[in-house]
Amino acid sequence: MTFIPASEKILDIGNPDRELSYSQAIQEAMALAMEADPRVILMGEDIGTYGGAFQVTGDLIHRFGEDRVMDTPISELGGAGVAVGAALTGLRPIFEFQFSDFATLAMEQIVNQAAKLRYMLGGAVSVPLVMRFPAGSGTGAAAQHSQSLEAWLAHVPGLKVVQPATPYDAKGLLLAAIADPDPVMIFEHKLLYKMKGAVPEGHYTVPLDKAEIRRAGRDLTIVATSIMVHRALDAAAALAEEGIEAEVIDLRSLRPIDTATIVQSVKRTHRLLCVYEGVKTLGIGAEVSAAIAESEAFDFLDAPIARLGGAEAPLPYNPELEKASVPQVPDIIVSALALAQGRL
Amino acid sequence: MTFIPASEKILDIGNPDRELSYSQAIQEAMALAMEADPRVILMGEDIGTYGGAFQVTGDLIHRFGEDRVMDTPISELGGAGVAVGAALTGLRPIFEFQFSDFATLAMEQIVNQAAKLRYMLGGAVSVPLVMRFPAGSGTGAAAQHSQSLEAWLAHVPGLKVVQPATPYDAKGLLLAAIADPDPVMIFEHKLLYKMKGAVPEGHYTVPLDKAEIRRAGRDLTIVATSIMVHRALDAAAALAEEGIEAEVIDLRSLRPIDTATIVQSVKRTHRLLCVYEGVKTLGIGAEVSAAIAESEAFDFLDAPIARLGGAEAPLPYNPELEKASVPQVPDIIVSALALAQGRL
Amino acid sequence: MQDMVEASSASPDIIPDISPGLIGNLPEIYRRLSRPALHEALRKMQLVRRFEENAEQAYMRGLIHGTMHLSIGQEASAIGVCVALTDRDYITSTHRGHGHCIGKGAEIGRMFAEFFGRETGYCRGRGGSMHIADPSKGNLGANGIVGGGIPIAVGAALSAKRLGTGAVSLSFFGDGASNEGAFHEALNMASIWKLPVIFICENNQYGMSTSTERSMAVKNVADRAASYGMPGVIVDGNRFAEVAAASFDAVERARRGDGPTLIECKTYRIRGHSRSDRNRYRTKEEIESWQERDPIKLFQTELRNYGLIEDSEIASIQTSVEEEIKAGLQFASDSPLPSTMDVTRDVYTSV
Amino acid sequence: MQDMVEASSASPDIIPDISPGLIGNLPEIYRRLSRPALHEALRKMQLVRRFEENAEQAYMRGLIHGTMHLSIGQEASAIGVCVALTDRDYITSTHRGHGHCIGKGAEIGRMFAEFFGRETGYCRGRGGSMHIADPSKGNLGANGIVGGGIPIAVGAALSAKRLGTGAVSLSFFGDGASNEGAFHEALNMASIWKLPVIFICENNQYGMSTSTERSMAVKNVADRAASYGMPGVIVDGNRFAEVAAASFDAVERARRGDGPTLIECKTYRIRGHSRSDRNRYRTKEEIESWQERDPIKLFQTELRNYGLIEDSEIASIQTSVEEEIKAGLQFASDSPLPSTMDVTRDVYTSV
Ligand SMILES: Cc1ncc(C[n+]2csc(CCOP(=O)(O)OP(=O)(O)O)c2C)c(N)n1
Ligand SMILES: Cc1ncc(C[n+]2csc(CCOP(=O)(O)OP(=O)(O)O)c2C)c(N)n1
Ligand SMILES: [Mg+2]
Ligand SMILES: [Mg+2]
Repeated sequence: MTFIPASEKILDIGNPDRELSYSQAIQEAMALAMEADPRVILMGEDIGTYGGAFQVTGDLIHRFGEDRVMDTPISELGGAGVAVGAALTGLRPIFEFQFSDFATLAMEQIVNQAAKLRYMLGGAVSVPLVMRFPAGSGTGAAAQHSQSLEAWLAHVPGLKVVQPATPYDAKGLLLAAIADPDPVMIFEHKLLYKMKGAVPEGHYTVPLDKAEIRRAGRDLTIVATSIMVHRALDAAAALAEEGIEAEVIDLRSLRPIDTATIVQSVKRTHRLLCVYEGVKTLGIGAEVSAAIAESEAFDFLDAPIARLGGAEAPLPYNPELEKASVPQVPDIIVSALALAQGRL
Repeated sequence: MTFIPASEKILDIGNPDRELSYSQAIQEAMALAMEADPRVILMGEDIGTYGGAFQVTGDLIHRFGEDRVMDTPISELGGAGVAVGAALTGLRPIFEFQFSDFATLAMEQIVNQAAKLRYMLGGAVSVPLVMRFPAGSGTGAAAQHSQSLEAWLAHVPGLKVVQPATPYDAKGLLLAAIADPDPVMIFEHKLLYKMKGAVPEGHYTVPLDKAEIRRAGRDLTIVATSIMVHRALDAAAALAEEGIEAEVIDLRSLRPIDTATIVQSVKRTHRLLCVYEGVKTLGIGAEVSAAIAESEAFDFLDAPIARLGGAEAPLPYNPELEKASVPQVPDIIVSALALAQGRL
Repeated sequence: MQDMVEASSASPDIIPDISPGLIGNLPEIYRRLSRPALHEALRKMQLVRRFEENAEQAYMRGLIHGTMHLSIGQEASAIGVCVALTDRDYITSTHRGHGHCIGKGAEIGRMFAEFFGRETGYCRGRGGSMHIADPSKGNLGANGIVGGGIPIAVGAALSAKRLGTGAVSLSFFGDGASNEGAFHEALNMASIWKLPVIFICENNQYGMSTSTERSMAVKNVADRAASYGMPGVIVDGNRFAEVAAASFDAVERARRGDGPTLIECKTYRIRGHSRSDRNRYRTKEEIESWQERDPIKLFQTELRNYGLIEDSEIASIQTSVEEEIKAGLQFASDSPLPSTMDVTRDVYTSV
Repeated sequence: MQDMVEASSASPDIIPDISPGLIGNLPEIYRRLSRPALHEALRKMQLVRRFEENAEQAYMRGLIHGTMHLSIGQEASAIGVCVALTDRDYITSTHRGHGHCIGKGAEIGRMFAEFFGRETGYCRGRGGSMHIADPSKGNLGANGIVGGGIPIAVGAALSAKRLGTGAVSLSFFGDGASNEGAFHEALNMASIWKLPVIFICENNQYGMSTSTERSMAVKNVADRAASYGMPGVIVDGNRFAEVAAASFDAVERARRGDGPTLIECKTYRIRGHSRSDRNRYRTKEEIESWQERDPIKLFQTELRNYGLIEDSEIASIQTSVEEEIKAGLQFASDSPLPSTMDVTRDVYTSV
């Protein structure tokens, strides 16, 4: 997979020549926050000496010590609960799930406690907690290590949910999340960890509630999330050669969804395709589609709203089956062509 | 809340005079299945002597003994896992969560194990497991006892998910679920437990994958789930007095969704309103809307697809706030009127 | 008085009359706590009892809705534990949390207001009984999820340790909760990290309808402390003095940096689990036998026997409790209801 | 041989040469198992070792993708446990489950085929190493979720008890898994219901990079059995005989209806946690010291010393293992790949 340069805005900020990988960008955000604020601590399984299953925390333990880079036992529910309690009482924990799939063990603390405590207590507390979820398929790790469950958390009021697609956003969203007083869930894509991109030095934030137009186009709007942003951009490049100009929007924020940006785009392009890796049914594209179908943009639609999501099946081990289970560039091209038909 | 008679089909079957409550209907289904098949067992917290938090299992322990009506310790994750293991090896467990909210503790076993085992093992096993989730608000039990999380499970391939709205369906869907070789998740609504309706004696099943038209109408289609079916029917009756004929579809099956029935309806009515209790964003109505917006019915739509879902907030304790958090009959009337405007 | 002495010879549970010459046998806890502090503890136990009895009545009269779990019979563990804490210490509580809340210093009026769903309630009417809290006094809240508060208390202890505040954190939970995975994971982490946290199991013999005999294969929840290399202490949960003594020890140990303690208070819930309980799983005799060991009466008698309270003082405590309850109820009913416009208020801190 | 005797006097871990006159000291397990059965056990241990070494090579050559967890060094616990089981008994296994799978009677060819993602694999190429299973032999599957298989095994034991099949169920898991809530909940239920289930903790000292010293406050996982009122047995997990003896005892106890047992096998994983492990959390010396206690060598020596195997028999076992591996690899590479048309096949039983 090649990195498709992001919007101008991104290249504008900071030292434009410096490139970091997505995982380095995340690590840098954590290091900056930890330097600036002693309340920031990291928790997770094997994030210390091991450096994290995906080497995201890397050597941070050597800089900040094991009091601030805490290896937890294999106890996702309890660990998440400890993070909630710590956030309630003055710390600013960043909790790493080793794989997002293991968050299934901790939904109680995330959904019943972290998301609701402020509301249940009438605003008397807040829970400044960040959770990081390495998600997605493509590593051959099969059904219990490859899920994309972000739609679950985007269904839960009280949480904020983001999905960075670039190293720039990975850093900026994480810094914004750490500064935020409420629980922010960050879904990272395992296949993106090694992707490089421009990342300014120093502190900057990316808003937690804004989509980003990654490529402008007039013929159809493709709303994509996470790794699908890159596949959509690749598809858009190919479509351009066919004379079809796709506008590619990186949804980026899943709760709240930046409906305004999509509405504006669809009003111009009249066609909408949603591309996401999670299971198609009730994946994030369902909400994007429904939000547009109920909006003022409805009257501008010239074609059904198309969706490309993950297969209605667990993720398989065999690499060819695995690839066939989630949208690939050719799938996006085919769908976009079908959708833009009237435009040719 | 009064029971609105369901479709003709329902009143046709069995002794039409016999009425049971929704909870009695569920209990009867369990008793029938247990009599017919010694492999059927019940598991859950306080389902024995106590009869279940909502008295759904009632006195079954006296008929079937504590070997078949098993009180578990307060161990939702482990309990669900035991049920999965039992289902894998010859039993047919029916597992009751005391409140659907506590399923947040058991998502690992439900989603990573029950839903995926057959697939992960290449079809070598199946998991004939039924889980029952008392869900929904309206009891003043606040944020951690009032959620409607059915959309989460409807997002998960490998599960089947249903939501009975009537005593008839509560029994028939449960009997179908018990007979099914795969894991079936049944979301029951706490406020419906006492609702009475016609329930045939003896064994019958309701298909796990079909929606049901509860009222025919030409002006708009209302797709509703669970208790919202009744509110939609009440609203439809009021709308009829205004000269608007709403078709009310009880979605009933959330995974898979019976898109065909909705498509047919929308092709006739040209307008769609989805009403559900779960949080609006990424609730079941998002999928219904998206499924229609991508279908052939799109071209028949004369208005945006409207959705009425739960508030973007945890459920509050105060009864007035609680009511204001989920769609009520007047809300449905207002939305339907707005949608049908062009028809008046 | 004479009655008491007679009863005591029949049952070892009743403290014998203490003559002044025996004052040297005064349990250490009665020396550690001042006379006014002991009177305040007794007053708090009364307050919990009367608060719940009044809440129960209001519930039956339809003034309170939803669900409610009463701790009548368990007042000694709530108050006996909380006397060992200061305002900067944290607690996490349970669905049966009224006593903990009062023990941690909450105002009766704001508690009633919460039950009545008012804006002046501790949760602005959003939480109700099951989420009653007072973060200003370190009470991080009751919890609707059995076991849900245990890891949260460990997290508060982590904060205290990292931020060096000197605070300790304490988690109340029931016997039933000790069968949750959260209990296991939380106690393990507390122990390996030597956190200043105390685990208080209020073993009232049942998790809803399920007795400990049917839900665990060991006799005591405290036996489970051994799995985490922490002390497991068993106390008579109906005796204020025993509970308080063990709590002070555990709090000191935690503040010293020696790590967590699990204390099991053996007690009994006199009322049903919640209002819908038909008490089918236990006998009237069992309930009555525990009623004879009423923790308030036991404490009162003990204080009296040790010469630490006068009958007139007991009477004036009762009066002050009734006044506080009355004023609290009044405050609650006078308080404004939330507006339905505010349904999505306080979901997020900003916006 | 002389070397061995000398070594044994230096280290108590090496069995001394046994002269025929000492045969009365033969451990009971060597009488319970026939000579062919012991040879078969040794063969299985070799097979596990060589299977994994070959899988490792294939992985490095890019023939296998994804992730893989090798159990090299832990063969005695896998095979020592499984000799106590019959085909109708159940096991649930872990991410490190190749040994359990072979112990429970799986075919090498279908295992390799699974790793190669083929239709003939045990999971038709859908599961890979982390989900390797053979339900036809009672192996309900490896599991990608640490601790995920423990309650499932309890469920299988519940089936066995209710259906009266006489089967027992057995769950393998690691030291790290014993910190999961699922462990706690499952052991508790197994015990209160007296189910025929055996919990095998393969304590290889680390959960990924986290040593047991850092993840638990007790020395032994077996110490936790006390929380559930069940026996906790500790064995040298690198000694086949010790593992097998404890397993037979636990299986008998379970079949008798006396309930569950927790057996902790102290062992060591020689390879990294998975292919990405840089072994930063442990020393070379530690690894080497355990390599000296290679369970296959220990077992071989012990059998030889007790006169239960000839060198020629050892050689022929080695030959048969190599042939089986070779044939298995061949079968796997010759097998067809799944069709991408079948992505949603086997999600549901019907349809
Ligand atoms: C996770 C979870 N499971 C089940 C329940 C329902 N429930 C509420 S209280 C209770 C009993 C709790 O028993 P115990 O911990 O002993 O506390 P007690 O009620 O006896 O004070 C149950 C089962 C719940 N609220 N949360
Ligand atoms: C619930 C869960 N948490 C974390 C992981 C990641 N993980 C896989 S294996 C492992 C270590 C397990 O340790 P242990 O139980 O001792 O087994 P071992 O690997 O040593 O055989 C971890 C943390 C996982 N697969 N599942
Ligand atoms: Mg209890
Ligand atoms: Mg280990």
